[in-house]
Amino acid sequence: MSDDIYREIILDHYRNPRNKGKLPDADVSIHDSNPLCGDEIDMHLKVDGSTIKDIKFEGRGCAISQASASMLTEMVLGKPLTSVKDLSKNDILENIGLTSLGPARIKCALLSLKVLKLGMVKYYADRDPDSAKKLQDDSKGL
Amino acid sequence: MSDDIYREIILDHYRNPRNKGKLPDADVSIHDSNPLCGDEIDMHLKVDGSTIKDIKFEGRGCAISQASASMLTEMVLGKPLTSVKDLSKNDILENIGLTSLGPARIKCALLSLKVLKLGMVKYYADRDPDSAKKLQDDSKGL
Amino acid sequence: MMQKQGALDVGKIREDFPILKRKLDGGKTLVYLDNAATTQKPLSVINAIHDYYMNYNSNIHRAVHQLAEEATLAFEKTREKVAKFINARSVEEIVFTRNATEAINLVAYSWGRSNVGRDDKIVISEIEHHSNIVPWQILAGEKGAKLEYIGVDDDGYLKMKEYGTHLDSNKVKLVSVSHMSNVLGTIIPVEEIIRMSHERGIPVLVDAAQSVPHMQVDVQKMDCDFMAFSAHKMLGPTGVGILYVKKEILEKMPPFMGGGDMIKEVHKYETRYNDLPYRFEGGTPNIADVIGFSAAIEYLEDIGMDRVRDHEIELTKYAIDRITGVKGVTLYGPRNMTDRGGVVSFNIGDIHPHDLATIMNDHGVAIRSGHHCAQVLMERLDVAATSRASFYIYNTKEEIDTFIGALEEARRLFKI
Amino acid sequence: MMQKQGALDVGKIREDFPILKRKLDGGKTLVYLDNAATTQKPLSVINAIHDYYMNYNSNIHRAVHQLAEEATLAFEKTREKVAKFINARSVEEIVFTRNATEAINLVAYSWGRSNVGRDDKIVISEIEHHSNIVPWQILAGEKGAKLEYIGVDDDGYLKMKEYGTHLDSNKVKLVSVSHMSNVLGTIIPVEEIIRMSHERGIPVLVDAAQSVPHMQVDVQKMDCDFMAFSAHKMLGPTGVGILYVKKEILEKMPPFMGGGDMIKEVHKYETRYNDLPYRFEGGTPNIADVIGFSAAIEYLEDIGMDRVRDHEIELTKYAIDRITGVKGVTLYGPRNMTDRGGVVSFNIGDIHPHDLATIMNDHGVAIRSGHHCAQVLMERLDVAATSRASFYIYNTKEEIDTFIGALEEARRLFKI
Ligand SMILES: Cc1ncc(COP(=O)(O)O)c(C=O)c1O
Ligand SMILES: Cc1ncc(COP(=O)(O)O)c(C=O)c1O
Repeated sequence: MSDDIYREIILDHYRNPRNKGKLPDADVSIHDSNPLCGDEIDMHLKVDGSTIKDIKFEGRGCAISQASASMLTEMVLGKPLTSVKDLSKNDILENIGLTSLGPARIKCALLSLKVLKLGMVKYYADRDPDSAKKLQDDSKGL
Repeated sequence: MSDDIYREIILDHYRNPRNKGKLPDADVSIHDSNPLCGDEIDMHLKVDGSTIKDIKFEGRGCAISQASASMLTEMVLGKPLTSVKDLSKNDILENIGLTSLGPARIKCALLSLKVLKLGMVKYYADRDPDSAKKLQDDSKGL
Repeated sequence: MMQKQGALDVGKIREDFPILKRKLDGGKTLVYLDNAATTQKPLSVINAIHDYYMNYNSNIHRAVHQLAEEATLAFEKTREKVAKFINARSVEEIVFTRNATEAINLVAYSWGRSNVGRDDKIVISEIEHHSNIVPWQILAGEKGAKLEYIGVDDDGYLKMKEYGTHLDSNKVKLVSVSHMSNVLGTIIPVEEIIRMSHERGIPVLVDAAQSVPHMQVDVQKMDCDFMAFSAHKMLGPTGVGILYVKKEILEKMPPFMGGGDMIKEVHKYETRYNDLPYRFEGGTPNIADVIGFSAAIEYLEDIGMDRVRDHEIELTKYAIDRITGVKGVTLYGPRNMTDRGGVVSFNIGDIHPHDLATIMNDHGVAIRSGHHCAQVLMERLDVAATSRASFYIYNTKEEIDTFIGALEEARRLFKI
Repeated sequence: MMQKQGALDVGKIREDFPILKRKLDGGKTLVYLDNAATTQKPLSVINAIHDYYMNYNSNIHRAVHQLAEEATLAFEKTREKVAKFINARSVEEIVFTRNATEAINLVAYSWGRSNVGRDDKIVISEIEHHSNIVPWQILAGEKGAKLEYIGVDDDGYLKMKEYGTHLDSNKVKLVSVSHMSNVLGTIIPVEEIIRMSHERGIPVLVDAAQSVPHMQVDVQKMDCDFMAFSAHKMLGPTGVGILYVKKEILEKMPPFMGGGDMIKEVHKYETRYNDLPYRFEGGTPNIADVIGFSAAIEYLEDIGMDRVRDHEIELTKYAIDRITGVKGVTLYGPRNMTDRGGVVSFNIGDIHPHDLATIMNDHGVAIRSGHHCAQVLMERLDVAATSRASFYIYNTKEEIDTFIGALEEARRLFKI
């Protein structure tokens, strides 16, 4: 129910998003939107070796999609880029504390993960096409 | 029921159609088909003054449509062309003795009348456009 | 249509819509305020479909057995009812499609491809639904034609002066506008638009998806050349759209979908097409739902479209009065009731409409949130999305109270 | 799909089809032998539609309230079921249309207009339904392309040698053939046709309107590029067609109908289209009937398509055995049961099929008469029309006996 969804922490990330903005010297930038509701997320990544050295997002949309994006950037900053591959739906939903969303709202929560995975694929596609292909199959169904 | 429909006289006109064939020196010829079942009728008219001096039909289709065409030619031969205007659905159905046809089969019975009325309109359209227009409205709904 | 007197007996009407008694997951009773998206169906419509499948399901037009005759009659009876409902001159002017969208696309493909060429212009407006934008973008892209937009002013009205200026070009081949905005509720002065257009010999398509369900529409009086709407937005089943086209225009239009039923004679390399309107209905139609649509029209006729409109004005006025009392609300669209239909779009504080809809849902209230397939208008309003409550014959003031209660709850949660 | 054992329990199946108890005007019980035109619907399908309207009718995809979520889930579940039923690789390959006709037209408009040019060839066959002729005639006319026909031999088989010759031209851009003739019943060797075509890099559309309802069809095994069929011919509601397209082809196809749901972002002069398959589904879909179609697929899966096929072979064999015993009958189509489906076309003496159908109707027997939307084949057979009895899971040998009885009565009336 709404009381469980719109908790203090979600509203805080919604109103005070972390890592929000542009990243002029990004190594990869990617955009996607949720056609069903119009939520939009851009992810910008700076990669050092194979580590996510910096990450910023831009976006507009509901509290769930924006808070989720904000929390996701915190979650992966400083981690190896390939670790994005292993992030599951449930990791995200548990991280933001929303495990009982309906099918429509779940898409909001997962949009940023989808964009991040696309970004990872794109990063490798430009550099290492073979492994990119393997990574791609993985981001299906978000 | 079928016993009332497929009487001797219908089968006779179906198998031995009157006035069937071409009319090389026709003043007007017209063709139409019933899109629902594919019945086809061509009517050829020779008009003398304003009298139907000769009439022939060609066609293929069910017993009802072909017998009805055959009987219709007998009915109007020698009559004034404009009298075609006054022929109603019921005139035809009574003439062929089929007053209880369902909506699908009624179209078969009336196809020849429709073609004949179109022929009359066409005859006048080529000669007297104004009166043709008036006649046209009349052949609606067949 | 007979003029009915007095207010609707909403209590009695609600008995005909069993879904309105539905308890949702949280235990709350459904408050359905998403009628601009699709309306609920009365029992008479549900039963008509049921009856068809139980008793006389058959393919139509092409067979002589009794089921086929019954189904054909019922199917064509709907066409007569539709023609009468919008006062078309003849059933030949009524084409059944899948939905309003397909109706507009049919015009874009058939009429558009033979009448619009390079550098020609098609004039639409900023309030249009995507269904009345994208087909013209596709056509324009293919033909090298241009799309022009009549602007919307800050009160939600079309800029009619701008419209006059657009028409000054002799390149305009078609004007295509909504009769009522599905976001702002604005009722567009289509008669004036059509008059101005016709003075220059330009035909007009009216997207009546939001008007035919809610008010009396008379195509002869309006004098539009094309009109499109959907059965599912007026108590009818999903899967049925209606395209009205003036006969003299429809007669000249090339066919759209080729196939069964739309032909008279098919030969290997040529085909003689069928009479109107069948020429535009290729393949087995959505027989059951077209028949079901008959019952929907009957239901609306029994009430009387003027009373439908009056009821919606009353509800909309009440809703606007109450919602303007809620702190932080921004309302979109005209304030004058005679210029608007039963659609209320708004935003509240920084709550995103999807979050609001989720909170509403906890209270059983179904509203729509998002861009409402009108992103061009969203850009114009400079918002990503709005929330929208929309009303129909079975809605009540009590339901609006529940809606307002949920809105206050959202404010509390978001601390606005 | 699980392999089911043994013969169908037709008595039990008939209980699920209340219409089969219908008494017609003359007092006779319905004997429904017009299944190639449309089939009857089991209670589970009728009830699924009823349940949708009674309990969770809502527009889909774009809202977050509970009804919309439920309706969206049920709608998309059907897509999964369809994909599994024909063994598509993914739901992205399944597009819902109005009927098979619209599915073929979608290919002609979208794929055809971007892949077929002047002097190119499209190869179809003489057995095709108008739905698989007219769209290509229109396309060919527009583009200056040519239509070529694979001939039919006197036993009702495609002339495969001729087919090979057609393919020798490097101008062939598409082959489009029926999987099963709706007149002759011939099952076409589509796998061979596709193999030969693919050797030359030519894609193949299979019109499966008469095959998917009656036998196991596996699009991966068959390797067709496009496939079209209709829900209403396989226990499903009217108003739902299915287009299967290989993903790598569908991805490159431009949109067909512009409107809501098929877009990602609409701007004034440009649009980003939605992902597959939504890009091809403009406007509000036929939600109720797509959901109803789920129940039809479940029903067929429960029986098992191999058993459906076996039952039809048995009935067809019986019907052909009996009908060849009737004086004056001319039968069309292959005699070998493994090459044909449950469709029996014939003529008797000089009785026109419409007259025969009228007489049949007196006996409660619903058969189809006419050109069956296959006039090119009628020209080839040199007949104006045929009569056609066609069978499905609920038909019995007793019903075929009634049909034969009516045929004898027709002989008597017409003195043949
Ligand atoms: C103004 C307007 N036009 C067109 C449509 C499209 O209707 P449909 O989705 O039934 O094709 C809608 C509804 O969604 C609408 O509100
Ligand atoms: C072989 C074949 N193709 C196509 C169709 C067209 O199907 P629909 O009318 O459902 O579009 C039919 C049925 O009428 C058919 O038998």
